[in-house]
This record gives sequence, structure tokens and C-alpha cells, in this order.
Amino acid sequence: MSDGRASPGLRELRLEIEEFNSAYAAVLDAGKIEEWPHFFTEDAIYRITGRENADAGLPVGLVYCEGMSMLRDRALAIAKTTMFAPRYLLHLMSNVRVLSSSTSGVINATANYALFETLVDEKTILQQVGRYHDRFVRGAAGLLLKERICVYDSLIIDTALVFPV
Amino acid sequence: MSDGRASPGLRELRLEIEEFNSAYAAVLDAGKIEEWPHFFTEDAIYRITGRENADAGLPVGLVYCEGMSMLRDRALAIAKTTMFAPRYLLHLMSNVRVLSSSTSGVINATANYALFETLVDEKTILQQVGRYHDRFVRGAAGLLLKERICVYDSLIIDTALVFPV
Amino acid sequence: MSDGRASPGLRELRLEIEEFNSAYAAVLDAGKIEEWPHFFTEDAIYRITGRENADAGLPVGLVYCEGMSMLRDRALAIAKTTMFAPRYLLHLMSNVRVLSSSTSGVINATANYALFETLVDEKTILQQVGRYHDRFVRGAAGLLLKERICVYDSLIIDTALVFPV
Amino acid sequence: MRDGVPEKPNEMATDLRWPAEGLSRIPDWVYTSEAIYRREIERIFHGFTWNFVALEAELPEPGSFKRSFLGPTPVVVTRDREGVIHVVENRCAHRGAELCRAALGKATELICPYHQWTYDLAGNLAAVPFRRGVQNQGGMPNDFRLEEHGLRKLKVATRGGVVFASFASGMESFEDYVGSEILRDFDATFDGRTLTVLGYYRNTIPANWKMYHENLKDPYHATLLHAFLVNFGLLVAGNKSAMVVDASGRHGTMASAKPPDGPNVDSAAKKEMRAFSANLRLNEPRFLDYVREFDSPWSVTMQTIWPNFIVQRELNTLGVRQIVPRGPHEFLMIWTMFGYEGDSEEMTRHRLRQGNLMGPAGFLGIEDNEAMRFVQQGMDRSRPAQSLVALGGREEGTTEHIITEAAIRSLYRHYRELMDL
Amino acid sequence: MRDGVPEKPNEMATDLRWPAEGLSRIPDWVYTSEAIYRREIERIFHGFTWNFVALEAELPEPGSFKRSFLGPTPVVVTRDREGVIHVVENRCAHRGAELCRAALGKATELICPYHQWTYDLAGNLAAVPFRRGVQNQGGMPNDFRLEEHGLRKLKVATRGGVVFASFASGMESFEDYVGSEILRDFDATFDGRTLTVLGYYRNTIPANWKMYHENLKDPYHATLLHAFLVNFGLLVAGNKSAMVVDASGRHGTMASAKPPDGPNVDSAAKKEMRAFSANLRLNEPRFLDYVREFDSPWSVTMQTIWPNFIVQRELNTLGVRQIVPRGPHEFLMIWTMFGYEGDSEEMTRHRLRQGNLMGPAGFLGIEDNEAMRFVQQGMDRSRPAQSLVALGGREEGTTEHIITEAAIRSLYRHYRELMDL
Amino acid sequence: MRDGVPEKPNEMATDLRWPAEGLSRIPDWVYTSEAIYRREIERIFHGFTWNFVALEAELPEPGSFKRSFLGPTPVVVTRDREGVIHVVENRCAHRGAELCRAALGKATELICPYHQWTYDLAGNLAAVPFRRGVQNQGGMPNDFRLEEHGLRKLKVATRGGVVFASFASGMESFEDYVGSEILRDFDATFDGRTLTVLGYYRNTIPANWKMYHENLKDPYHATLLHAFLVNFGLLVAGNKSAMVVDASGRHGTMASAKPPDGPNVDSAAKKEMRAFSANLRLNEPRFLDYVREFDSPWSVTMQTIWPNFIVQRELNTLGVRQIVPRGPHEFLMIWTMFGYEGDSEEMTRHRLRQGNLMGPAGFLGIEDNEAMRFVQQGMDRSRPAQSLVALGGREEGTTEHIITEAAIRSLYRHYRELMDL
Ligand code: FES
Ligand code: FES
Ligand code: FES
Ligand SMILES: [Fe+3]
Ligand SMILES: [Fe+3]
Ligand SMILES: [Fe+3]
Repeated sequence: MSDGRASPGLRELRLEIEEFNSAYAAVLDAGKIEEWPHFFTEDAIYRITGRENADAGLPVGLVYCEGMSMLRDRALAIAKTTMFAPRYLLHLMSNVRVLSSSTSGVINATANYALFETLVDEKTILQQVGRYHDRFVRGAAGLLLKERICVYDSLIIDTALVFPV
Repeated sequence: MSDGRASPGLRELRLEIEEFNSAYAAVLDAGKIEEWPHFFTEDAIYRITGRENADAGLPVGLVYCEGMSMLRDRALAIAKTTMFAPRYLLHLMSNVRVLSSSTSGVINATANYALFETLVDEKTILQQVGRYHDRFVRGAAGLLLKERICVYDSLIIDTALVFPV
Repeated sequence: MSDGRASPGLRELRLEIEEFNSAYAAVLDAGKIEEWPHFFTEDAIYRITGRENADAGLPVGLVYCEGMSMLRDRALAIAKTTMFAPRYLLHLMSNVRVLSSSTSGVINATANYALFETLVDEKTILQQVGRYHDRFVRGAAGLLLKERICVYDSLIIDTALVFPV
Repeated sequence: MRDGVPEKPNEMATDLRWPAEGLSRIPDWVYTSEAIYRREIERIFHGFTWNFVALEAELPEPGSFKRSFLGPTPVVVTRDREGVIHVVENRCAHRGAELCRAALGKATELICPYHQWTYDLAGNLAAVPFRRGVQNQGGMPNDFRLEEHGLRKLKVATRGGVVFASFASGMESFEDYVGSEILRDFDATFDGRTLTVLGYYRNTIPANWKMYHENLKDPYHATLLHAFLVNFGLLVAGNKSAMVVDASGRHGTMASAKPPDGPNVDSAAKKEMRAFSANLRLNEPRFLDYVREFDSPWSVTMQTIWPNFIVQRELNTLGVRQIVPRGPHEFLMIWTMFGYEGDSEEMTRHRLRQGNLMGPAGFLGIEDNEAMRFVQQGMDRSRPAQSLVALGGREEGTTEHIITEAAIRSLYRHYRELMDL
Repeated sequence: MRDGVPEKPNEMATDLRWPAEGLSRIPDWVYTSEAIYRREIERIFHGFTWNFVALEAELPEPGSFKRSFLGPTPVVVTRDREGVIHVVENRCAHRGAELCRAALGKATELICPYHQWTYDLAGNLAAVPFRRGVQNQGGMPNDFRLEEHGLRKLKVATRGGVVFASFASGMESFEDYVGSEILRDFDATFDGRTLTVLGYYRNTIPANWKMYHENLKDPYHATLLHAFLVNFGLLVAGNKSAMVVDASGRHGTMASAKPPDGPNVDSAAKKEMRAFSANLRLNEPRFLDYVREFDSPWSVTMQTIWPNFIVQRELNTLGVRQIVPRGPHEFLMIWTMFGYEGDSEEMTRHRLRQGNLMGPAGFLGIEDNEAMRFVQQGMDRSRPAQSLVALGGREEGTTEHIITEAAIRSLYRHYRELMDL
Repeated sequence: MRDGVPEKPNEMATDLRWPAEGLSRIPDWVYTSEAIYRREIERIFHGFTWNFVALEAELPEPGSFKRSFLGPTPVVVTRDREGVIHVVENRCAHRGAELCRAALGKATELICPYHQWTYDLAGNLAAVPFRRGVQNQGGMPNDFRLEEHGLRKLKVATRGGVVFASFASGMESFEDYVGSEILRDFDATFDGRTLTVLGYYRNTIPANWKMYHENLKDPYHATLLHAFLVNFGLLVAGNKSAMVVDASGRHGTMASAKPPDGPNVDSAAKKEMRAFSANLRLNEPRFLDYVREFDSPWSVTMQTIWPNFIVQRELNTLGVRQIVPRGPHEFLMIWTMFGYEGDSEEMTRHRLRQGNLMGPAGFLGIEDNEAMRFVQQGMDRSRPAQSLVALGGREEGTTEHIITEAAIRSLYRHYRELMDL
């Protein structure tokens, strides 16, 4: 339908993506950043950018990774070299939509998310809300992200966004 | 069961409503308010009201639309005549429950939502949390809302609620 | 898969748990605390504790119930003896994950939640975000909680956590 | 509030001297200074004013009570066994707890949760648990008199089902306070029919509370800001209208008559109003119909009754609004929408449909709230300056036309006297 | 905090003069004034007081450290290689960074993340990277002495596994500070058994920090606010109880003995206690059992050790509470719940089950926190006034009955002296 | 901000006297005092300074506009029909509304939404609706002159496609303001090629705005805090580098040259740098490649142009940063990342990949933002004190080595003069 409601045919995919996203959230919320690249293909694109950039077609990324080795380097740097205060993170993801599933096996989907951050001795803050714009492909072990662009509404980051979203 | 857990028979409906709600959220979050009436029947009721009013049976609505032409007028006024500062909106919807599906084809359901608003140069705020009280019917193209009452807990609106919820 | 994505075999369970959680949320959000014990087995464990305690293996609970009679006493005390200001509560739950389903019929699952609290004449606050760590079993009427540990990130409670989560 | 209000440069430096130009200027600091705000609470809200606290319809029976505010100060409005209405401060005489927590309710007495001191519905202290101690130990001293420790009682005035209160003693009557001109339109709305509450809206506005008065004493903005009014013929510069001001300058009635034969915008006016666009049409124009029901030449009256009360009679959608200030930079608005006993179901729904015009999601309400936010941000974040109130030259008081700021000047003449500014 | 606290009218006007009635009144401004708050930090928390900072059990081994607070001021508690406990201010001597970020941990030294200046566990500056520069360029001047730039060190006192600190030098011993009467009940809880930490609670209360002391020096509220205690026979006016106050008036022990044979509410008391309702029954009353384990006539003692420490011995559920003030309108409570080494698993679970009484979700804890919020709102939002502290007449000091506010008066006698009020 | 900043004890007591040790000490109150902050706004941001407001590339065509800030004060930057750039205060001359709401856009005039007063792109008042009233009633007085009521206009300077503004009249040229040394590296980045905006980052930092300058005048931290730089050979103590300071002391350029042959850490330096760990290897080291494109001996220059501007040339990833202060405890950073017209797609992607180093999620950016937060918390929450700025002894001005705080001392020499401290 014009307003893009999913055909039942795509429902199974939607449910599978929900499970993928929940596993993805669990890894990040547990701080297991070195497992995070497992969710991506070798040639994956990963980018976090503000809605102002996305709307204007500006290419910059708060985080900008082209391919597995850059994903691994991001994980390595955060895990091994970067100094930051300890924190808890928690994601809420909802409203997964499958926009299309091409014969080439590429699945376009989106989901909304909220990221909550809690620092020692401070109240939980809403670090950002945004939307994932995803392209999935099917690997041996299930879905993998060929592309995830995280577009956040909360243009003003509070201090630092340490981990991927 | 007395505590209203859905029978498996209603599961398909629940999944369909989730997809409906995600499409609904996508239209509003994209600011495409003139597409918003497409989600309703010709005779639809749409109302946004505080939990204090709902609990007391008071009929008032922050937004109060009876039928498609009032839905269209609301969309028209916001799109064409109303002055307000630019903003981003994002919905998180969850906990969809199908309460009943009558032989007459009317489906009663609820869902919880949070609405996040971001103004230029300001931090994202939680504009409101609430619950949809819905009555769906099935149209040619899928489900349509015969009634959506948005009951918000956040009785104190921050400045203005510009778009429908 | 190593990153714990659910096998399709567990999908039905995931959907059933989502419905369970939505019914659970509906009861608490409606303030029907005396119905809340219905979601548990006779020998159920219910505990709310901060992530700092869970990570350190410390057993304390903000709320600590062993078995149905303690669940009932908690409900009784809050409903009948405890003084607190009137409030609205609303839960958003998402990212349900089924971790395992043993032959013994015990289902291990988790879900993320956000709890929003609104007091009279005050703005809605995020009271806490956290994760449920659940063990379900199947009763006559469907799933029941044999154990629910609510682990919250928001270590600093605002004033008081009156109702179970 | 959203982000913390940035510090206003130089504010502390400001010596609070009014600009030499007089009433044609308003200095930023009346909207931004904490010192001015505190003086306003003392001299205005806690001073010789009648403040809206409730509608009688919200207290239908003996024992009904309502949490309310007088300025920023929490009060409780009650109806006692005899049906008499009382207003008391919401603060226990013992350790000071804000004892009444529910927005509305029914009770036979007011009980403080902390130590259960108990007050009757008039605020008199009725009981102190263990006042005589236990086993002859402890308790209140013998010279303790219940009657000396009640809740602080306020003066009460009612008219047409509307309840006002004052901390001041020796207040003039409400009728003298508002004056006959304001009273006429007040009585047109509160015409003796019993009110039925249709529901509530609540919203904050990140602006100084006085801006709400100014907005409703500024007929000029209506025909420019509110494209909806203009395009759908509810108000056009040149229509019959008036901005009524009472003798004291503090109260006002913005009145207009809906042109019977739809929009009638002369081309001269059109070109002044960017908002006007000829080709907009409503699908459901009937929701703007005006059903005559009031003894008044006006189809719309918006009354500002100083310092915290607004009466909205917008065609057939009716409401009262209460201003609750929260510091210089924010106030809370509480809207009580109502109809009349005996309204047909269709009439009630007509009022509700028309409600889309007003409130924090109303076609007009959104615009006013946004505009006030913009003005406060200007005051808070720009270099210190003053605003210009020169429309209509030096004229003050009531005017029959809308291209004027006369009523705002009248308000500030009163304000400056009251505030010694 | 939730919404910004509305400006207190007249506060600036207040001349901070204590009411003529003396100790039977407490003026609002001790709970609302920023100036008073700052004076409290200087004279009380940073003055001649012993402040709780940790339990030794939280620092099990050499190298253990804990982030803590003394008043609002961040400190680090460490145990050095020799097992000696140190308390240092959590502020780097270089550019002032709050260097320790983790709540608890183990380390061989304290390293500031910004430029990696390194301190030993006693707070001595051990290393400054590139102190001699590079290739004979830069570095610290030759007259720079590491020993002059350590972390600020605090005085430390420990007793029974509890660690206290003070910014003041020349402090009297902890034992002299609290006095023998308070020490008796302190020692009954900390009786030489090794403590085992069972976990933490943390919560803010939107109220002035002193209210927490007052609440625990106010036995009157317990039998009125806490319906749970009353209905299930844990405390009833008339039971054996005492409110102990030390010679200085600042410390206290609220003590009561659980009636052996369940509830025993004389009908006189009943009618005073609205909370009492005869027909409530617990499904699992055993969780309220008291297992005798302490050398004390009391089954419950709540100790308030000025200015930031509470010891909870509620039947068999045990905890210490630390008050961290955050301005006049809010404080943070940090609860450390514990048992003893050698507790059977069943005993541990008994303590945990009984834990449902206390904490920010406890049957009693919820009520106290809510009540304090109500009182602060009363102070913040009402017209300026004072609260009434007249129960028990003018008596001060220790009392054997609970219908009295004697201990609150004793506290304020001490406070007024300390604060020159 | 996160939680409300706790009151700094003694702050009011502070008499704002600079420590006797002079420039080797900085007192906490320059980072925490509201009074100091207000003076900074007046004397620095609103005083004789050139402040960054936009890149010309953000205003590509006639009619382009951008919302911006000068200090905390909202301004609008416009390009008029003739292509001339104007900067005006974002405050309507009528009632003071902050009229421009969009971050960026195109317009033929600036229209205030409240009453539609209309300004041309230079800020001149062009039209007042119903200025002559309606039917000869109302309107502005005859002596009202449009030209007396425009938007407040600022002075404008541009160089190399960068736009600066000042509230002060009689400003020296931008070139004289920054001086030749700073200008050299400025021109190396803005070398005449047309800029293309690649996107924006925005973040708050809960710290005083001056810390951002100090961080970029502190080469010492780079080799200690930034393990990434050290481990992957971008900067190591001993590499060729310089900290350039202009004659006035307020501007600076932190410059370094990437060692051609990868990391080359002498063992002496290694043991000073805990950050160094020999066995870390990047999977994609090429993203750190430096493609020579600038007429400069330096591969990295970070320029701090007083008071609100930073130019980042980090290898090939380029950006400008604008500081928007929001009180003493927080500031907003607005990052505009850019490349050059004619960049190949691969070069653009190289810049984007290298962008992972900087910004609020950058490998280095995270660390600087966290460090500044730690320092402000130290200032806000510890007992009042001062920080130590003694590296490099008393030397000031430009240095060729990095183990020094000379540039920070130079800045504060200038600051103290400007602020009379
Ligand atoms: S505070 Fe109200 S009864 Fe004690
Ligand atoms: S601030 Fe601690 S080492 Fe520099
Ligand atoms: S405030 Fe700008 S036109 Fe009136
Ligand atoms: Fe208006
Ligand atoms: Fe208590
Ligand atoms: Fe750095």
C-alpha cells in the first residue's frame, strides 16, 4: 500500500529482523563491543549521523566505517585505547519495518531506537533517539547487515557518544 | 485468561496491527501529515486526551476529529496555515494488545507509545507517553482505524502539541 | 549462533512472551496491583535490583519476594497500607529474547523496559530503564513466571519506587 | 523547562530603571529578573487581587475538594457540609507538608499523611493524634489551642459559578474589582446556566506569565499570526471588534463579531496579511458555525481578569484558563473546558469540535504558545534591550479597532504603579 | 529534581532571624536558603564532624578503593599495601580533574586520566610524566616538589568495620564524638562480627538533607504514618521504646522492642491511629520474625550519627545509609545493606526478605520518602512560614516515650549554635 | 546538563582575588562563578573580538541564511541579493521575538512570525503591517521611522571563506586581530579552494567554555591522554611539533608533523607513557595516511582563535568548531566538517574515514570531552582551590616542544587584563 504497510509476505522477515536487533542490542548493552562487528558483512557500511545531515544529503558520520576492518578498528580503539568514564547503556528498539526485499536478496528495513545512558552517580539520560536505515543480506548463520545508517533526531550529543548505536 | 492475555488466535492480528502502527509512526515522524488521514475510515473518530479526562469520562480532546473531513481539515490547517517552529518527532510504540475481535469485524486493541520531540538547538524532550485505545476494521487495503483515542499520562504538554500522535 | 540470535523454533515462544509482557504491563499500568501475582507460579522468585548488584553477584533486592504469599503480601501492603502520592505509570517493553527452552519446560528469556512515572502537576519522568531476566514455565492458562529479576540501569531511584516493575 | 535558560548578560548590572520613552517601551528585565518575579508574587498574586481557583461545577457536592494554585502557591478549594466554599493554603500547620495530593476528590476532612493532623473542610484543626500523649507521657502542651493552628484561610468570592480567592483582607468585592464593563461580558458567559465540565488541558509555556495577558490585549496579532482566522473568515482587520479595558487598566475583553456572510477581506487589508491565501477551503466548515446563545453583540470574547484568569468564549467553545507562574521564565496553564447543563448531545459535540481551535494543540493555541516562547527566548538570549509598544501612538484604554497596543500600555501603567517601577 | 523548584516568594527578603518562640518553631529558610546551605557545607560537613565514607568490608584487600562523598564533596577511600585505610579528596592536584570514576575497584595507584599524574594509595604524588621534559626541553621547574602536590588527605577514624573521615584537623576521637550512649547501640550492631555486603540502593529525595535526621528523631510519625508497623504489630504507641539523644543533641537512637506476643493495641491508642485496621493479615508473617542475635534490649534501633550517617537495625535487616546533600532542595541517599560472615544461607535470605520493609521500595521507606517530599514542597511553595515542633512541650534530650519532638529540639539547639542562628 | 550542579561551597564567599603565585595558578572561580561568566559575555564575546559565525559555503546563494550565535547570543547570517554577507541579532525590533527559527535556509526577507514585521536581508525594517492602521484607525505614529527600528547589525569580516562578526565598532581588521603567525596556518587551511560542507556535529560539554581553549593550548595532554595517537604513531613526545602563540597571547596553533616512518618512540619516552602498548595494530592503518595537500610543514594544526573558534586540520580531516557558552558550567560545540570543491570521491571518503578521529564520537574527541567534564566536576564539587600550571616553568608564548603549559599562561595573562583580575 502506498503508505508502505508491509505485505504479510514480509512478516517473517520482520520478525527475524526483530530478533537480529535484539541480539544486536544485547551485545552493545553488555559492552561486548568486540562482538559487535559479527553483525555485519565484510563489505558493510556503518554510519551514525544527525537527521540534519541525512535530510541534506551530507555524508559525514560521527562514526564512519567502510568494511569489516574499520568496524574492527573502531571496536579495538574503544575497547583498548580510548579513555572514558564507566557507563551503562540500554537500547529500546521498536517499529521495525521491512520496506522491500529484492530478488538479489537485499532487504531494506528501518527501526526506531532510543539509547539511554547512565553514568556513575548520575541519573539516566536519553542520549539519543533515532532510526536505523538498514540493508540486510542473508549469511550462512542468518541475517547480516550490509549497511546500517543510524540517523538520530537528538542533534545535540551529551558530551560524547562512546559506543556504536 | 482473566488478565486478558491474547489467545494465539489473535496473534496474527497483533502482528498486523504492529505493522500498521509502524507505518503510521513512519508517516508522522516524516512530517507527512497530509497522508495521516489515510489510516482512518470515513467515519473515524480521532481524539487525544489526558488520562485525567479519560478516567473521569470527560469527553474533551486536545485534538477532536469526527470523520474524514475533520481529519483532513486538521492535516490541512497544520500543513498550510499553522505557524510553529521546525521540529523532529519520533515515536516508540510497543506492547500492542488485541483485546477482542468481534464477528462484526471490529478489532479492539491498545498499544503504548512514547513521543520524543527535538527543536532546533535544543535537547530532545519526552513530549508525552500514553496509550492508544483503538478500534480497527478491515478495509480493501488492510486495516483501518475506525477509532483511535490517544490517552496520555503526561498531563502537562510542553508548549504545544503540533502534530497528531 | 554465538551471538545468541534466536532460532526460528523459538519464535513462537518469543511472540507468546511478548503477549505475556503486554498483559503484565497493562495490569501494572492500570494500578491493579492485586492482580499482579497472577503472573507468577506458586514458588516464584521476584526481585528488583540495580545493575551494580547484579554485576557483582550481590543478592539484595529493592523488592525481594520468595513465593506467592510474599507476592501477595507485597500487593496487599501497597494496595492497603502504604501511603504515597497518586501517580500514573507506563511501561514500554521491547527486545524480548528467548535464550533457551529446556526439555524440563523452563524458558529463559530477557526483555528491555522503560518505566515512566507522572505525578500530579509534574512532568513525566523516566523512573528507570532496565532488563527483565525471566524464567517462564507453562501453566494451564499459559505461561507463568517462575522467576523475574528486574535489573535496572538507573541506579538512582527518584524518591520511591512504589509499584513492582 | 527544556535546556537551562542561559544567563542573561548584564542582568545583575541592570538598575531596573524604566526607559525614558515611558509606556511605549517595556524593558526586558520585567520578563527575566528573579527580583521582579519575587516582587510580583508578593504585591500581585499575594496582594490585593482576586485570583481564580475553581469552578463551582468542580465541587458538585458537600465534601468535594480541588487542588489549586494562587500564583505559584498551592491551595485547596473545598465545599463543606453546608455547601459553603472555602479556600485554604495547602500546607500543614504542623511540619508544613503539602498535605492534599489529589487533583480532585471527595472527603469529610483533610488529613495530613505525615502525622495525621486532621482539619475540617473549612481548614480548622480538628484533631491532633495523641494530643494528650500516651500513658500520660508526651503530647501537646496544655496551652496548645487547636483554633490557633488551622490551615491558612483565604478570602473567597464567587460569581456565576466561578470561584476566586485572595490572600489579602479587606478586598473590595469581585464586582468592584473588575468593574461593570468587564462584568457585562463575564455575565454573558456565566449567565446563570449551570456549568458542566467537559475536561482539562494543561501545558507549560517557557515564557513570562505576563506575556499571556499581553497576547490577549494585543488584537493586532490575531489578524496577522492566525492565518486560520483570516483564511476562514473568523477575524479580519476591519471586522467589527473592540479591545475593552477597565478603568484600572489591568483587565480586558478582546471582542469580535464573526462577519455573518463569511470572509469579507478588502483588498487593501489582504495585501497587508501575508497569511491570507484565497484558495484554502475547509472540508467541514460547519465546525466553525456560531450558534447564537449569548446575550452579547460579540461572537467571540476573550477576557483577561488580572492576574491569573482568562475566560474564553470562542464562538461556542468555552473555557477558563488559569495562569500558574513558575519563575520568570515559565508558567503553567490549566484549561477547564465547559458547557452548560441542558446542552443537547449535538451541542456538546459542536463545542468539542470547535475545541480544535484552542488549547495547546489548537489551531490558534499552537501559534500563541509558540510566539510567546519566541519572545521569551529573545528576551533571555539577546543583548539587554526593550520592546516597542507604539501601535496606536500614546492612546490607552478601550478601543474599537485592532491595530493598536493601547491595552498593553494600560496594563503597564497599572503594573508600574503597583510595582513601583 | 523533577520540575524546577518555583522561586520561594520573599526568600531574599528574609533576614534569617529565628522565630521568637525559639525551638518550638523552625523557620522555612533553614530548608530553602542557598546561603544557609553553603554555611552548612563549610561549618558542618567540612567542619568538626566525623562523616561516614565506607565500610571496611567494601575494601576487602590491599589496593581496594571506593568512590565516596563527604557532604557533597567527592572523595576516594583506599586501602594501601599495608592494609591502612586512607581518604583523599577526588581531585587531581594538577588541573583539578575528578580522577577516580569507578564506584568500587582495585588498583595499585591512582592515575589521573588527563595527564596521568600518578598518586600512591595514600594520595602522595608519585610520578609526573615527562617531569624532566623531553630532550632537555620543558617539564616541571626544578623547585617542584612532588610531596607538595599530593591529593588533599582527610583524617580517618574506624570502629567496628565502619570508616569515617573529616576535613578538620584536631578532631576528637569518634568515640568521644558520638558519646557512650550512642556508642552502646552502635556496638550492638557492629559487634565484632565481620560484615558482608549484600548490596546497594541509591535514591534521591527532593527535600532538604536535615529532614532525614528529623524523620528519624521523630518517633511520633512511626505509629501514625506507617500503617504497616501498626497493623502488623511491629510498633504501637505504648510499646516499649525510647528516643535516645546524646549530650550534644546532634546524634540519636530511635529504639523499640517488638512486643513478644504480636500486636497489642489498646483501644485508646486504636482510635488515635486511623492507620489501624483490625482485619489485615499477612500471608507470610514469618518474614517479620525477629531472630535474637544482638546484645541489646531493642529489636529495632535506627541511629542518626551527625551529619551524614544512619545505622539501620530493623529486626534482622541491617543497613547503613549515607546522606549526600545536593543543594537545599535535594539529597542523595546511598544504602549499603549487609549481614555477617557466617550467616547461614537461610539467615541471609531472612535478612533479604525483611529488606522489603526498608529502602526506596520498602513498605516503610516509600512512606518516609514521600512524606519528606511533601514537607519540602510545602516549604518551597507556600508563603514563608515556620513549622511547629511542640510535641512534648519544651522537653529535650532522651525520652522513653514516642509522642514527643524532644530530639528534634535538641538537634536544633546544637544546629543554631553551630550556625550562629 | 545532567544532574543540577551542586552548589560550590564558599563560592559567594570568594573575593575573586587571583592567587599570589600568579600565572602558575588558576583559581576555581574562573570556571564556576556566574559573576565572572557575565563579565566574560560583556567584555569578551560582546566586546572587541572577532567571533566565528559561518562559512561562506553555508550561504551559497543570494537569500541564503543561517541561524548562528555570538557567544550565547542568537544571530542570523544572511547573504543579500548582491551577495553581501550580513550578520544581525536574531531579535525582532517590535516585541523582541527570536524570529529566525530554522538552522539554515533561503529567503528573500526576514519575517517575524508574531506580527509579521518584515526585514530585508541586511536587517533593515522594510514593512510593518497596517502601519497606517485600518480605516484611519490605529497604526504606528507618524513620527515612526522604519530606519530607526531595524535588527541590530554586527560588524562582519571574512577571510578564506570564513565569516566572523563583532558587536564592537571600530574593530581592527581580522588579519591584525589574529596576527601574521596565526594567519599563516589559517591560510594554509583556507588556501583559496572553495569549501564544501560535509556535515555537522553538535554536542554539549558540561564544562566551562575556556577549558576548550586550554585543552588545545596544552600539547602535553596529547601524548598522554590520547593512547590512539601514541600507539599508532601520530604523535609522540619528541616528534617535530610546536605550540604557537600570537603576540596577544589569546590565539594559538598546536602543530605537529607526522613522523614519515611510523611510530618512533624512544624507550625513554615509552616508559613515561602508560598509554603505549607495543602490540596494538590497526586492521586498516591507511585511514591514518596523510595525503599532502597543504603548503605547510605540519601534518596537523589545531588553531584556537579567541574567543569562539577552532580550526581543525588533522591530517586530511578538516573542520571548524564554534563554541557557544551556556553559563559557567556548560557549552555547546558546533562542528562543521568540510572538504574542497574538486575533491575526488576517494579523497572525500578519505576525509570522512579519518573523521573517526574527531568529534563527539571520535577516538580523540571522546577523550578530550570526557577529560573536560572530569575537570569541571573537580572544580564544581571539590573544596575551593586552584589548579597548577607550572609545566615549562614561567615560560610563555610560542614553544617548539610539547611538555609545557606556556600557551595557557599566555592566555591567562591576556584574560586577566581583559577581565581586570
Ligand atoms: S506535617 Fe502534617 S501532621 Fe505532621
Ligand atoms: S588534571 Fe590530572 S593529570 Fe592533569
Ligand atoms: S514581535 Fe516581531 S512582529 Fe511583533
Ligand atoms: Fe492569539
Ligand atoms: Fe519512618
Ligand atoms: Fe586532545
